[in-house]
Order: sequence, then C-alpha cells, then structure tokens
Amino acid sequence: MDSMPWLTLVIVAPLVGLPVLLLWRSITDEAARWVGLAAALIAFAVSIGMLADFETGEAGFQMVSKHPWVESVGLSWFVGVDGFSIWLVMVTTFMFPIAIAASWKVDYQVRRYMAMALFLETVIIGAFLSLDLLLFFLFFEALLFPMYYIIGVWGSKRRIYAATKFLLYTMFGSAFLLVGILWLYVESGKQLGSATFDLTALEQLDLSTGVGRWLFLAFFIGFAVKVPVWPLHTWLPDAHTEAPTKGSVVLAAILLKTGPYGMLRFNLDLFPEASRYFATAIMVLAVIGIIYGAIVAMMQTDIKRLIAYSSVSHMGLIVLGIFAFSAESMDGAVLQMVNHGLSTGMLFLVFGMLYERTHTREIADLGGIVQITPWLAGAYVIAMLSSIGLPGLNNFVGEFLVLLGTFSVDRVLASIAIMGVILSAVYMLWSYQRTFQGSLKERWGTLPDLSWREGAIVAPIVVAMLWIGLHPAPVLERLRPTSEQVSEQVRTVQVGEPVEPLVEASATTGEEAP
Amino acid sequence: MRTPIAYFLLLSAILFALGSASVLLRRNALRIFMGVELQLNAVNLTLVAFSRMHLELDGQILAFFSMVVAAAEVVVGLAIIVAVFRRTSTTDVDRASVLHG
Amino acid sequence: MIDLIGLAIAIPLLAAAVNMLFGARLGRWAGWFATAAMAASFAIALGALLDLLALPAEERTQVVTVAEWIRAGAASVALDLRVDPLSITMAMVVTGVGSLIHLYAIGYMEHDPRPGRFFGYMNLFCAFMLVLVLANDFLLLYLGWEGVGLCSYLLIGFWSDRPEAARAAKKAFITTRVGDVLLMLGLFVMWVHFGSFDFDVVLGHDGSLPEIAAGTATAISLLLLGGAVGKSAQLPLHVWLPDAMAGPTPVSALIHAATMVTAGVYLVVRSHTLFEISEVALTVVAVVGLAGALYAGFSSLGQYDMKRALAYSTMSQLGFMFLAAGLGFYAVAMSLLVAHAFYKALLFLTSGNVMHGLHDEIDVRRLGGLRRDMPWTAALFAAGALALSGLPPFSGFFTKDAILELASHDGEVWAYVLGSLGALVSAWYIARLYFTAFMGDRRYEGHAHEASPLMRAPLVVLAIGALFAGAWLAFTPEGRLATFLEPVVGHVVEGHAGPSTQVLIAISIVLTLAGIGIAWRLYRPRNAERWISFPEREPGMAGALGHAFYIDDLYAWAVGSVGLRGAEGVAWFDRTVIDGAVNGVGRAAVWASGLAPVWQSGKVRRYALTFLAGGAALLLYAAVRV
Amino acid sequence: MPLDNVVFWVFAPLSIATAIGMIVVRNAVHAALFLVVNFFTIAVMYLLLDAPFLFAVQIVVYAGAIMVLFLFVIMLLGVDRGDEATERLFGQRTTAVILAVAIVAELATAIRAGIGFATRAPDGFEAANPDGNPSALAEVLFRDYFFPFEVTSILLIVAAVAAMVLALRRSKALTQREIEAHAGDDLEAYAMAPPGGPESMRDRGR
Repeated sequence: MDSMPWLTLVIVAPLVGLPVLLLWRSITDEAARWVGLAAALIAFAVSIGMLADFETGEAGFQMVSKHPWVESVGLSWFVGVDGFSIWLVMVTTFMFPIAIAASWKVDYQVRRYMAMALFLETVIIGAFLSLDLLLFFLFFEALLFPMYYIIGVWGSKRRIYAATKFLLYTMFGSAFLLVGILWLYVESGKQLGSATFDLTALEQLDLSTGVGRWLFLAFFIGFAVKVPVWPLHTWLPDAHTEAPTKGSVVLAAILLKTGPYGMLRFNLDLFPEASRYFATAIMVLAVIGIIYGAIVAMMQTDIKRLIAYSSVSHMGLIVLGIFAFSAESMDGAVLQMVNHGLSTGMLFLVFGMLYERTHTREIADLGGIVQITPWLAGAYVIAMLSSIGLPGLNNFVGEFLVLLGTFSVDRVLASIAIMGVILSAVYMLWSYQRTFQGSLKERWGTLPDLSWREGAIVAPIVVAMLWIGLHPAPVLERLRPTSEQVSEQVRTVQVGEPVEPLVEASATTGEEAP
Repeated sequence: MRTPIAYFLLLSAILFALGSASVLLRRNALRIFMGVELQLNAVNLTLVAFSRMHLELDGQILAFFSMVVAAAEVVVGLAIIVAVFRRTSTTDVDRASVLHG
Repeated sequence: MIDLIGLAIAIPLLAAAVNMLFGARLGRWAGWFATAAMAASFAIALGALLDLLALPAEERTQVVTVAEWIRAGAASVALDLRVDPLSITMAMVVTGVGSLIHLYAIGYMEHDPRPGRFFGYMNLFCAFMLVLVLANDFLLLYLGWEGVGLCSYLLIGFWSDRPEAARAAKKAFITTRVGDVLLMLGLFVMWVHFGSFDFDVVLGHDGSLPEIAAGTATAISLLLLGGAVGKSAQLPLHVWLPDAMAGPTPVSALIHAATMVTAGVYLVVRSHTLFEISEVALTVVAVVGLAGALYAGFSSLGQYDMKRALAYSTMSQLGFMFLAAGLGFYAVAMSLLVAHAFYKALLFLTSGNVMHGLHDEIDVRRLGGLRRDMPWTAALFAAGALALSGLPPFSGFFTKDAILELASHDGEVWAYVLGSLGALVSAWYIARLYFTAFMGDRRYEGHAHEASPLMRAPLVVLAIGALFAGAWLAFTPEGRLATFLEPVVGHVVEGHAGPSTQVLIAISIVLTLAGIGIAWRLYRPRNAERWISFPEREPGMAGALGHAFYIDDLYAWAVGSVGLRGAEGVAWFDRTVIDGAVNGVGRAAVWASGLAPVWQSGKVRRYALTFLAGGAALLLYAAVRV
Repeated sequence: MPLDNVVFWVFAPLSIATAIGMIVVRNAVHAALFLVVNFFTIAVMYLLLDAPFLFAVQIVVYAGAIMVLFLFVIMLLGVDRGDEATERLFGQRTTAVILAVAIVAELATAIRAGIGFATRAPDGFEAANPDGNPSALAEVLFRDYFFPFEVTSILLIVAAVAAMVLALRRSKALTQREIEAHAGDDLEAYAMAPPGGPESMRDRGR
C-alpha cells in the first residue's frame, strides 16, 4: 500500500513511448517499432512488480490510490486491484509486447500505428483498474478510438465497414451504460449527500428492486455488446476478420474481456439482487451463444471468421461462469478470460503469420500446408488444442471449472453447454484438416517456415499456456478469495418479488428504457 | 405633404414583392440580382418614409448606409457571377446545384 | 522403485519433447532414442512391480505424490500417482508391448522423412497412457484420457497428406470426444456428490464401499461407461476405429489394439465399485460388450482390408472384455486385456510386414500365397491367430473361453450362448484372414520381401507372449493374475450352475474348430474365385457385412446431411436475420437521413422560395398575434 | 390636389409598372433599363419625402453606378437574352406568385394595423433639417455615425479588393473555343473534377 503506486505506474507505463513517437516525426520505421516494443515491455515489467506486491489470500481491493481529479463533477483518479483485475492486467501487459512484435511487418504509418497501440494498452489497463465509474467509462470508451483506427487504417479490404460497425455497435451499448452510471451518480447525490462515481460508495446505495433491475439491464447491455453475448455478436466477426493481425490479437485477447470484467465488477457488485433475478435468462443466452457460436463457426469458409465465432462460443462460457455464481465457476470464468486471451490470441497470431505468407483467409485456397511449414502448423495445433480445451493446456482448467461450477448450480444448462466442447473439436479439427492437411496445392510450394523472430513471439504464449494448464495454482490462489467473496455476496441476496417492479420502474425510469 | 405615409409603405411592399418575384422566377443570376436590388430599394423607401413620419434623420442615415453596402455587395456579387461564368459558361443558377444534400 | 514411478512417465515425456523439437537433428537415431526411453520406462515399471510383489497383498496400494495440479474453490487435485496391482498391470502392458512396438517401428518407419515427429508422438502417447493408468484420481485420469486421444489424433493423421488419414484422425478425435464429454459429465456428478475426484473417496478404499445412492451411482457409472465406450470403440461410438487404420501400422498396433482402446476396460474395472452399487450399470456394460463382440465379429467377416478386419476383431475382443467386466469377472477381463495386447499387436505388426513388403497392399483379394514369400511373417501371423482363436493351450483359451465358462457357471445363459457364438465367429474371421492372405495362389504382382530381422525380433517376443501369456497368467488354481489383482478387484466366487467345466471346455474346443472349419470350407485356396466374387453373388449380405451393418453410413448421413444442413441453416440465420437486423438498423438510419437532403436540392431559388415562405409565415403569425 | 399627391400618383404606378416590366421582359438589357427607370421613380419618392440628399445619391449611386455595372456585366458575359420561358422547378412559379401577393396583403394589413392608411406625416421636418437636408445629414452622419461610416469605407475597400481577387484569372484563361466546347457541361462535372479544375478542363478540351 505505502510502497510504489504500482497501479498508476502500470497505467501510464505504455505512455512513455508516446512522446517519442508523436514528437519525433522523422523517426525511422524500425526505430518506431523498437520504441513501441520497449514501451510495452516496460509496462510488462511494471506489471510484474505489481504482481509481486499483490497480497495472496486477500479478497478486497489492494494498492488502492485515490486522488480527486475533476472535483466539479466528482471524478477522481481511483484505482485498485483485486483478484479479478490483476490477471486481466497481466494478460494485457503480456500480450501487448507480443502483439506489437507480431506486427513488425506493418510498414504503413508505423509511427502512428505504434502510438495507437501504446495508447490502446494504457486505456485498456486503465479500464481494468478503475474503481471510479466515470473514470472507467472514460477508459472504456477511449479504447474504441484507437481500435477504430487500427481496424480502419491498417485492416484489410472491408475495413471501413467493419470499423464503423464496431464503433457504432459498441457505442450503442455504451450509451446504456452511461445512462446507468449517471443515474447512480444522481441517486448517490440524493442518498449520500454528495454525488459521486466512487464504486465503493455506490455499492452502499439503497436502490428499489425495480430501479436496480433496470440499471442492471442498462449496465448489462453496455457490457454484453463488448463480450459479445448472443445475439449482439455480429460486429465481432467483421471486426476480427478485417482487423490486422495485431488488431485481432488485441481485440480477442484483451478488448473483449472488458465486457465480462465489467459484469463481474459492476453488475454483480452494484446490483446483486438483479443479478440473481436475471441470472437464469443470461445463462440461457450464454449457453445459446456457446452452441450457436460453435455451429456457425463450423460453417465459415474464412479462418479468421471461424476463430471469431469460436470466440463468441468461448465468451459465452465465460458469461455462463460468471452468472452461475459459484466460486468455482467464477474462478473458471476469470481464468477463462485469461485463457481465451492466450489461446485465441495465439490462433490469430499464428494464422496472421500464415496470412503474411499466403495472403488468403479462405479455407478452400489452402490445404496441405503442414508439409512445408511443420513448425508453423505445430504452433497452430497447440493454439487449436488449447482452444478446444485439451487437458494439460490452459483452456481446459478454466473450461472445466466453469462447467463444474455451473453443473453444481444448473445441471441441464451445464449439460447443454458441454456440447460446446464437442463442437469446438469439430470446427477446429475440420478447419485444420482442410487448411493444413491433405494434399498440398502447388502454389504454396515455397512458403517459408516459422522464422526465429516468429518462433520467439509464439514461444512465450506456449509457455504461459502450459504453465496455466499444468500448474494453475499461482493464478487460482490469488483469484480465489475474490471470487469466493463475490459469489458469496451475490448468493446470499434474496430475490425480491418478481413481477411488480418492471411496470412501476418504467414509469419512474422512463428515459433509460430501451 | 398631403400623401399619407401608408401609401409609400404600400408602394414599398409592392415593390418588395415584385423584387421577390424576380428572385424566385428568373434563372439568370444577373436578373435575380436585379430583383435583390429592387428589394433593397423597397426597404430603403420604407426607411425614408418612416424617417419622414417620425421627423428623425436616422432612417435616412440607415438608407444611406444601405446604399453604400448595396454598392459593395453588387461589386462582389457581380464578381462572383463573372467567376462562376468563367468556370461554367452559364449564369443559370439552377445549374449550380453542387451543394445539394 | 515405486517412488520413482513418476520417472516412468517423465522419461518418455522428455524423450518426446526432445524428439519433437530436435528430431530433425537426430535423424535415424530418433527411433532408437525413443525405444530406449520406453525400455527405461519399462524397467522402472518392472521394478515397481517387483517391489509391489515384495509387499504383503494388503499393502499393495501405494500413492506417490508428485505435485499439485488444480485448486479452485474447494476443488483440489494433486498430481498423485497410484501404484497398485491393477495400474501396474496396465503399466506393464503399456511399457512392455510399447517398447516392442517402438523397436519394430524403427524398421517400419525407416523410409519416413520425419521419424523424429513420429517417435515423439509415440513417446508422448505412452507418457499420457501411463498418466491415465497410474492416476490416483479421475481428473488426472481425464488428463491422460484426453492426452492419449490427442496422440491418437496426431498419429492417425501422421501421413497428413493423405486425405483419408486426415479425415480418419479428425473422426477419431471427435467421436471419442463425445465419449469424453460424457466422462466429464460423470466427473461433474461425482464432484457434486463427493466433492472429490480421488479414487479413495469416490471408489471406497480398503474394501469399504463409497457412500452413494444406487441412482447416483448409476448416473456416474453410465456416464463413465459413455467415456469408456468412446475410447474403446464400442457400440455405438465405434465408427472411428476401422477408419483409424489409415495411420501407420505400429500406431494401429500400439494405440488401436494393445493400449489406448483398452483404457475403457480399465476404467470400468477401476471404478467397479460404483458399477456394482448400481446393478443396472453393470448389466449395461455386459450388454454393450456382448453386442459389440457379436456385431464386430460379423463385421470383420465382411472386410477385405486386413487391417480393417483386425480393427473389427479388436472391437470384438474388447466387447468380450466388457462382457467379462459386466459380469463381474474383472480379473479375467484384465487377463484377456493383457493377452489381447500381445496377440493383437502381433497380428497388426505382421500385417504391417505385409504392407511393408508389398508397397502398402493390404487388400486380401490382391494378396494370397504370402506364406512362400514371407515365411516368418506367415508363421508369426499364424501364432497370433491361434492365440486369438482360443485353441488350448494358447492364450485365447485361458482368457476368452474362461469368460464363457464363468458366465455359464454363474447361470448367465444368454451371455454364454451368445458369447460362444462370438467365440466361433472369432475363430472364423481370424482363420479367414490367414487362409485368404497367406495361403493359396499369389494374386499380387512382383516379389513380397520378408521383413528385416530388426522388425522380426520384437515380433518373436510378442508371439511367445501371445501364445503363452494367457496360460502363464492363469496357471495357478486361482489364476496368477486374479490373485495379484485381488486387492483391487476383489475375489470372484465361482458359481456352479450349468454344465461342468470339462463339458464347457469340450464345447469351446468344438466351437473353435467349427469356426476354423467353416473358414477353411469357404476360403480354402481352391475356393478363391468363389469368395472373391461373393459380393457380386450376394450384394445385400456382403454389403451389410462390409459396411458393418451401415451404422457408419447412417452416422455419415446424419452428420453430413442433416447436421451440416442444420448448421448451414444456423449460419444463414446468423447472416441474414441477426446480422441482417443489425445492418437493417444501419440501413434504416441511412435511409432516414436520406430524406432530409431531398429538401436540400441545391437549387438556390428553392432556398429563396423557402426563405420567403418562412418570412411570409412569420408575418402572418405577427398579424394573427396583433 | 396638392402637387405632391399628383407627383405620387404619377410616379407610383410608373414605379410598379417598371418593376413588372423588369420581371417579364426576356432581354436582360431591357430588364436593367426598366430597373434604372424604377430607381428614378424611387428617387422621386425620396424627394417627396423631403430627402433631397438621398434623391441625389439614389440617382448617382443606384441608377448611375450600380446599374451601369450591371449593364456592363451583362454585355461582358453576353447573356442578354435566353432566359428560358419554361420553369423546371415544380410549382415554383405558382408558389412565388402566391407568396408575393400574400406578402403584399400581409404588409398592407400590418400597415393598416400599425399606422392606418390615413396617417399623414407631421409637418415640421424643416426643424430637423435646419441648414437644409444635406448638411443636417452630414451633421448626424459625422457625429453620431462616424464610426460606422468609417467601417463602411473599409467595407468598400474590401469589396473592391475582393472583386479584383474573384475576377482575377488564376490560370491561363480559357479560349472562347474551349468555353464553347464545354458550354453544355453540368457544373457538377467540375465539382467532381480533381483540384486544379481549369487545367484538367483544358486538357479535356484538347
């Protein structure tokens, strides 16, 4: 607590590269890349320091630092870390240097590209660490902007369409979120005497059942678009497909996590009663998402789209774990956020390497690649196996815990959700068979295998996957107190009368009704 | 001075309406411009009439300024018409609809 | 040596890593390296076995903690290894037969460009298989379970440039994954009920039974059986096994005959207490096994591809093991498992010799008379066939027929009658393979070269095991293996119903000879034309047998036609309805904003008109107000 | 009938007639000439309203300078005829006429409500123009309105400069033949043309 202000440091760490990138206009592309990588590595190093200072076994927020910022509106620089956010920050700082290194071959506007990447990293970390709702919202919205540019400027053919869709769709969700936040702000002014965005203060608010439920929905829609929860998912395949490799990696690995993280941090904390009330409905949506995403993934002819739909499926599992409210499933959900970041990130990464060589995303154009690039195929296989939840690799642990925790709460939903495990094997292996196996097409005769640089990019992820897969204890033991506390807190809440509030609430909260 | 002030005002109204009609009906930019000048003159007439009625000179002063500004406006307006004509060889304002939504 | 049992897993694992990463540098030494690793592993397992034998019977369950794996909520899974008679028996099979097959594979894969990867996968497989059998809890078992599935996938698809291999690999993985998911569900129920995955808790220890209601036990047992059925290629999840023969032959021998497919039997035997609490589940095991034994036995008769015929034979034999386990004769099931590992590995490897000598020709219609070109191979195959057919004093007799005998004594008439029919068919199909492939006239071009000594040596060892292992394991009054396994599986009280043992033995011998006799009548050299033209004469029957009663085709139709159509429908729904709605909202907004510019026509006079109209309206307003 | 009444009733109809003439004639030169006459009539009205200075200014500035400019531009551009008879904008003519009539009616109503049709200007305007109208105006203009007056001068300078800038030929002028070659082109085509339109237009003209 009284040592280093780790959280503030880790938020601003990526920014150390920005002055160089922004002010030194004649910087060479190569130097710009190194500056970007160095800044991202500094951030990683700082986050290691944060992790080292983290007290294992504590449930609440640690390393909290709070400074008034814009006092006229009650905005304060209020950051803190707990068992949930620490791992999301870790995976962010871990994946960013990798993503930056993976985009070494970008040669258009490199200086701006790197600047965007670093700015994006800062706002994502900021979103994970903010405990002030307005501060969170600022970061949450600010991350759209660099992502919009990364897709729109460095993306592939339909990038403008995808970037616009991404931006508008997520802004649509955020509008609800903003209304919800402002409502709480006003409400806190009434109840606490002074209006505030402070999460720990807002927790104390006494909301009527109806208001709580409407606000829950407003928050939920805001986060559900980001997750994305079925049926709000269609921006994701377009954004993933058109984004450059780095964009896809960051989008899949980190950006999507702000959605479930928001649910975990805000929905469950602020509206426990409504969370319970809507849990079954949301779990049903999540299970639909799992199965539906997998089925649609199966039918894709474009690998990046396939991976994107597999994300829909996997993110459904995370939401399922959150709203099952058992300590195991919550552990699993958070772990799965990390895992999904690693495995899907790596899938995009490795496929991006293949794409650099072949310039096609169509399954039908590929085939037999394994014969000439066994190492690349091997890396893809590892990512694929992780993604389909093979024991010994990271995803299994999370998936297993989520399903186990869910099963103890709702057997039927868990039993349906587990079909996703079969379907994931189907679509992954089928696409692997058609792209990497079979007879080699002549035009790919001379593809080079993984270079040392690419191997060095992939290797840390593989190590992390194996580490989490074989020895998840260090992650879980820092996670467990928090998830136990949160799940306990939600489960002890009584669900109020189910019918009356909605009509009444719509009369009082008319402006936020969708 | 036996003529009621209202007659001047009515004349001014009619001239203004006719100037407006010229603006609305003609397509030649120059003739639209002439319509505008007629409108301005109609208004000047009103100003002077009221000046007479209220026994104040301010109305005349305003009319005077109006004339000066009109002169400036005509200079610039005609220059614009000439410039547009140079590019497009027409003074038909209906052809100049680039700024449609 | 018991404490070092972890090394039995670690050594092949390490060797696998070395082979996969640096296989290219090792070149031809990769095979020797991998075999050495397996031999070391075998030595450790053997040492553990000897240590175990030195202990008194009741102390023969040892748990070795290696590390902790998962701890979340209350879930804690330690990386414990269990060394007890059952697991060490399995470990001996895996390492012993595994070593021999590795040795054989050195010769077999001689000309392959990537031996490093092949042997890496093989070693990895053995490591996972050992994790599976040595696990002390179900979660670790599950790790091994999926791990061997992965290796099976990688090895079936090893020649990935062959489309049928890639397809078969995918099919194998996905089909077994269906079973795996059932197993995982079983684990969940287990967790909800016991709050633990530990064998001692879930299965009871030191003879005490777990505290569980019969209904829950049935649920867990049937879900576990689901996993076993998938992995052991039993009805109805058997369709992957015949296709899996697209992999290299040592793979078929090791994974799809000797070890991995027997994991299901191991699982049932291991969790027998649960199955016993739920009587229903045990009966289901027996029924599934018996049905599989018969179904696969007849299906084998319709195959012309030697390896496919052997695959169905494997399935049939596994059916017998399930039958034995279902009837409660765990020790016999295990001894059949051990014996089968020897003779089926031998049979596969000899058919591998045939492929090796004849450029991958494996269709018996284009073989024949191999006895003359490949005398060693023919003799070795004959040894395997004898062991399988169940003639005394060879292995099959002491294992398979022992099951029937016990069934009869227990008064399980239906099991005995149908099982005997299965035994007859077994003798029939294996004799058929020998007669058609090795006897009669050559139907192939050129010269089939005999396998090299390096490839023959392990086969000889296997042949000795195949012929006599059954006898050796059974050769004490109680049965040597049965006594050894007693601390784990309990003692079988033999019944006294039905005919006496002597009569049963006589019947068994007669049936076996009858099977061989039928095969001789149908497939002897001078009838070659007849059986080769059988499909033309009896297309219906030949088709049903050859397609294994069309179950696979039914699945293919269900998946390929119904399933894919449905999935296409969902994808269409996603594109047009869900995304259509999203884009529709966008289009609506664009359309709406397109309405406004209609007014902004760009016509100056229109603007002037509007302006004037506004002025007139304002004046009118003023006039009305005043 | 007093003289001013007579003058009014002579010049007011003339004013309206010339305004109508300006609208209806086809030839732009004729329209301009009608407008000149109209400005004269308005100048007379100023005279009637005891504003002799504005009378003079009206004649000099409007009827003289401005209308000469108009005529000059009409002649320069050669667009003295050909203002099309057909109306292409739907309902423009009808609406315009209705609006014109409506405005007259509304203003008449307003005048009637405001000052009544019979109100006459009070006498005693001479008191406001002690030394005659021009000097009285000068008194007010250069005392009360001095600053706006000076601003006006700046405005005029700016306008003059602006006119020069606008009329300046930035590139080589189009030859008459090129203008004719593009006479039918739509303005939009040039809006779509790349920057440096005249150049590209010249290229296309070749």
